[in-house]
Amino acid sequence: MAAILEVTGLHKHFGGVHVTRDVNFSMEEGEQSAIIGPNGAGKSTFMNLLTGYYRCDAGKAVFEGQDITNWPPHRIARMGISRAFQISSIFSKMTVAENVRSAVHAQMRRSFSIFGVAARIGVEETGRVLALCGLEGKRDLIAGELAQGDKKRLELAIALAGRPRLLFLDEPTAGMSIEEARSTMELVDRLNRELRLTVLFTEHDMGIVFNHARKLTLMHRGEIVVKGTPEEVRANEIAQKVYLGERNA
Amino acid sequence: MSAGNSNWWSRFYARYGVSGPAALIMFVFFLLVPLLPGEFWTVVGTEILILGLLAMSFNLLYGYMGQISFGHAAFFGLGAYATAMLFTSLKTPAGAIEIPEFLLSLLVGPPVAALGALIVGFFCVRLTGIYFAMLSLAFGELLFYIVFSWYSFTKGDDGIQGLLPPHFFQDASNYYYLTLAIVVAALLLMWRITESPFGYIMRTLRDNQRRAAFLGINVRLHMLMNFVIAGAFAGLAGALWGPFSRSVSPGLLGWQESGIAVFMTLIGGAGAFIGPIIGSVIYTMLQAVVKMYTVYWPLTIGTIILLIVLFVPGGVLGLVEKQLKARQGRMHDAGNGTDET
Amino acid sequence: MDIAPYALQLFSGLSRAMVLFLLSAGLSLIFGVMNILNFAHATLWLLSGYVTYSIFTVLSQQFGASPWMLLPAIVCTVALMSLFGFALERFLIRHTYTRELPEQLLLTFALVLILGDVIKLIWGVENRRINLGVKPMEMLDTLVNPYQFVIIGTGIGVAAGLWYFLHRTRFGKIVRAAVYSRSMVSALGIPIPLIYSGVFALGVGLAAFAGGVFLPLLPMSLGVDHDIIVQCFAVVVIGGFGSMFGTFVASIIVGVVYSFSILFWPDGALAMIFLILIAVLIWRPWGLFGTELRY
Amino acid sequence: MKQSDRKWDKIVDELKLSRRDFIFSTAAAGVLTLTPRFASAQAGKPYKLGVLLPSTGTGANYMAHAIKGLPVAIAELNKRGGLLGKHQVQMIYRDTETKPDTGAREAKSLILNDGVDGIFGTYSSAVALAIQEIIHEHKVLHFAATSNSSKITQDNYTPYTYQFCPDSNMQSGAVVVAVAKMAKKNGWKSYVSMGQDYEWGRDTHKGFSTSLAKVAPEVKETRQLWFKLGETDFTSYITAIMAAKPDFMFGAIAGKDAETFLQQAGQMGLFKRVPFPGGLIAVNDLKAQRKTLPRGMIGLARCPFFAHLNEPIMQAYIKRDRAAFGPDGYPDDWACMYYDALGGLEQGAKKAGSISTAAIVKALKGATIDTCRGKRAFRDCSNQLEVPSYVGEVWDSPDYPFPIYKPDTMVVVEAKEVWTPTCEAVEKLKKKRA
Repeated sequence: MAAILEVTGLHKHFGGVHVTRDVNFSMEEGEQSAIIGPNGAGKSTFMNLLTGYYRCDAGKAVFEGQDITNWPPHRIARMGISRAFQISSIFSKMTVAENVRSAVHAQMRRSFSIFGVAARIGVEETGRVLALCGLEGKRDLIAGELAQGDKKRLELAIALAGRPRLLFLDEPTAGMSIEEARSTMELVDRLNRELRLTVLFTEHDMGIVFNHARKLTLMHRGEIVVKGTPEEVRANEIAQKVYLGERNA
Repeated sequence: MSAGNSNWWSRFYARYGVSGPAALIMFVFFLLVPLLPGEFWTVVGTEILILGLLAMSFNLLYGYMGQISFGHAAFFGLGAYATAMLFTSLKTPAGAIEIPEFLLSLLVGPPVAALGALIVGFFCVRLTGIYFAMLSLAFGELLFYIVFSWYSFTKGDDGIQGLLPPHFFQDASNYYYLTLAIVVAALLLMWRITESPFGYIMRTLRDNQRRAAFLGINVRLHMLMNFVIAGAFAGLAGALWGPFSRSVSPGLLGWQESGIAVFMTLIGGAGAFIGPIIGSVIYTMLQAVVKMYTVYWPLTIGTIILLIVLFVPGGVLGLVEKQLKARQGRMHDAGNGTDET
Repeated sequence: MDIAPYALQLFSGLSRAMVLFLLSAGLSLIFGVMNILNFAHATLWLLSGYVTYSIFTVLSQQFGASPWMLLPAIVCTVALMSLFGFALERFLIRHTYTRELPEQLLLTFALVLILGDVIKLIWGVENRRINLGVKPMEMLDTLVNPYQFVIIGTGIGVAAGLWYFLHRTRFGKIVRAAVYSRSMVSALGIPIPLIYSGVFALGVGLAAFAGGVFLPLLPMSLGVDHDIIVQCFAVVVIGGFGSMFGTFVASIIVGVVYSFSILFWPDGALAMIFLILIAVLIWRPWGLFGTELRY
Repeated sequence: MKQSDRKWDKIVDELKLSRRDFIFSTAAAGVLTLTPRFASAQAGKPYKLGVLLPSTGTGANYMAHAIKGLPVAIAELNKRGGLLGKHQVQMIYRDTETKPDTGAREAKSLILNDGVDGIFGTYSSAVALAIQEIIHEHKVLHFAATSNSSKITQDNYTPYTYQFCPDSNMQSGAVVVAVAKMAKKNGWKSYVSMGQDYEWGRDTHKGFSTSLAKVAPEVKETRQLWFKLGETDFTSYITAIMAAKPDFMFGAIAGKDAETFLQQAGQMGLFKRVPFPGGLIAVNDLKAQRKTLPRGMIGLARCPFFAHLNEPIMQAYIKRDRAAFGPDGYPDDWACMYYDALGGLEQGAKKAGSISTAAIVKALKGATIDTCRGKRAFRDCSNQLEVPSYVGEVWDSPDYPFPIYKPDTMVVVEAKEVWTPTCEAVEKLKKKRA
């Protein structure tokens, strides 16, 4: 099966500090995998590089055969790459429905429409995404006033409204209750299964990682240490030393 | 009866927020202004409308896009000068102007201002926050300086006089109704824009630019478009100002004039669509009255702004809205919340 | 080629630069630490000039006229205005830290209007000036005002003093740390509010000092503050937010460029300043010596 | 200054104004919005007079004396019964802030809300031009006495405006007369010009350089310097002037900028190297800079009291103002010209036998009136009062606590020598008014 994302030799440094170093990485369509690693390993930087938030110093990223290296975020997003942030990054003064609706408008390329009536465009799609994320009951609440777990779900909803083919999730369950985390990850699984959405997420909770990722990538000090199935990673000696060992001991 | 009434009211309120009823009340009030005794309040009313339109256009940047421009009056001034120059060249040899030519000269203000906004905005939209404010201030001052110094073209510090509208519009009431019609049309258009997908994209930029970019929004291009739209409306206000004041001068482009738009917006409330107009009503009326009694107008308005910043952060409409929400919350427990705010 | 005119223009440019630096130093400090752009800075400076004038006049009446009376007058003014600055921060500015940027700007803008009228109420519209009786002195085949050496010396002295304060004293180091990370400073157990009050008082004190130092050169008159604050903003922005060194360098750039513009393109002297400002904002919005991280 | 303030308090008490009213409307600035409270025996309809002068902006310090002096002059007029002996004059003061828009707005407010019959003002020419549009439209009498751009009476002519001040061309013409003489005497060949970068500065400079080129073509201008209004640091300009080593300099500088420039240039010894003939040095400058003004400097004035000490009207002004504002309270040029405007109003009403604007405008057309500068006529075609300009040498007089112009060398340049020579030329300049 063809790789949906192909990253080669990705390099980024801030001042003298190398935050990612010669990263080679690929994902196949329909894959659901996780990046793990201790704090400061370069996971978030890696996502920021792939979504255009940072410019990389060297290397190449190819998505669906298109070289997207150093494209601005909005063009990458339009290619079908979406992301949800670790610290929920929503439009806090707008209502939940407006948050999702605007994301839908962006996806529909209606963002420049100045004479259309926002409340009548993309209504169905908005409703569907809200329902999918279990936010229907909260559609008229101001986003900034939601509980932490709801904010994360809205974060996910906004990302999904873009109808992505590749979805990055940065710690999707941080700040959620166990119950919320479970239902959120079930949703992710469903999207992956039913829509063949390619998902890459980072996570601290090893239980979630091993239950929901079919492939794991371990990063440490900006470099990829191990790549493989959960079992392979679990068995890896370096992995145990740098990360798993400390955690699961 | 009363239940139906409250139902109608809550639906109306849900659709338009506090702006709806406020706009209705004000519209009726504005229609009646020329019936007040004496021409004076009609003149003040015209000023309220024109400066209100300027403040409304400023609020497209501030309230909807989240950026504060201290150079917004530059586009007000550009519009005023464009109109004034065309006006002057369309005058008959006898020094008068006919109605069609007059209306034509009004039309030239918005596009010229929009062109200026396109050039200035191209640079400004690269920045946000304090940097946006500073760059807009620097450009505004530069434009002021150009108009001030380019004597052969703009008549420099002298300004341009003799902008006496056609005979029909010399009557204060007629000019007032002309202004009212244009401003109401502009506000309806603005309402349409703020309720469009584009308007909501602006709100996303206000709340979180980075997030918006990851939705596929070209942040700078959208900001630029909004900057140009706001500039065009400011230019329209400027176009109306010249014939109202019978003259234009470079001060119209200065940062202190921009400050007035900021004041009005803040007093009325940036959160509600109609807030800046309410601000204009309060600011302009206060100015007209206070100046009759004392030269210490800066002290008066300064103190008012101080109190508003400290105690009424949402402006007057923000306060009203808060009160209404609290009452509504007490009346119905849950159920139909508001769609728009 | 006769070099003297250029040397002279450089000298007057430096004098202008130090005037700008003295005025902008407090503005830059307050902005760097507190992230507040104080529109009222020049108005506080103007108020200080009037206060120095009044104290100087009273002292001269009490103890006989002497140019040296200016020194105690400046000391008193700086003390009074610093206290005033402390109170301003405590009772007004403090309430806007959690607010949005425009509201902070408007609060200080309201102060411009209020203080301007307060000056008018107390001192009236007539200009206030003092005469130290300084005689011009010969330099490079022309005459200069010896007081300009005082201005240049004071500017460099204040720059050195601020450098010493920010890099060698405990409070100064804390202030510098606060520029980069508020959370770090509060984690050290130092009360941030106190630092803010202190920094604001210090900034206003610097403005007061500048007001006193310029009094012999410039008649104090209403409205000067409006004209000068925009130039101060330009200096602070060009130098870089939070960088005192940047403010110093930017003052010299603006002062010298202005001075030479007068020689070569007098009509465009002020436009030059705005062009530099616009270029810097487009090319390096965080300023020549500012920190990109805060942008 | 302190003393005069105290005297002023006394005046106010005498005017039977309550202290609270005074504070409210004027405070220490002596800025007035007041109506006199004398009940007249045979009271006719009161005459409402709007006064539009800045108490904010560059011109505020120049206008301070006129603003506090006019109510005193009006009170005196009202004691005599007012206009035509029966119409009390009510003064309504508004601040123009030296901004054309504010000026236009306040003019409208005065006309439409307060219903004034006439307006005095203002300082800035740009504001005056903006106000003229309003007064012409509403047919309100307008007496100008400070703003002196020649456009006010020529390009922007309206029959409702009367000018009590020599216009900018007349003033620079007067300087040219003096400078040409001095250039011949001293063999001057080159000069540097410096001016405020706005209409009045440019206009004045143009008037000077074109007429000097005609009178003394051998004198060349080697450099022009323009500075923005409100400049606070002239050091770089002064070094640039010195570097050019001209024989003399010409300046078009007024208001607080003039004060700043003279102070800084004096301290830098500019005038020891470069004579500065013909800069505006009005009585208020002589008073405010009594210690620092270089003696022997050649200044230009518009209506200095010491030039007309023999005129009974001038004597009356001086007496009244010194009584009101203390021994130092000599009226400055600006105050004198506004008093003349008030006198003009009184005489105009008398000639017309009415206080209606139409009647007064008609009666004053080409009329001769008594002023503190003697009997003067209005020019038919422009309503410009035929007043002279004064060029003289700053000199310590034994009679005053401040310097004046040296009487034996003072040149009084009459209007006819320097104004736009013919009425045809003036007519050509007038724009069409609808």
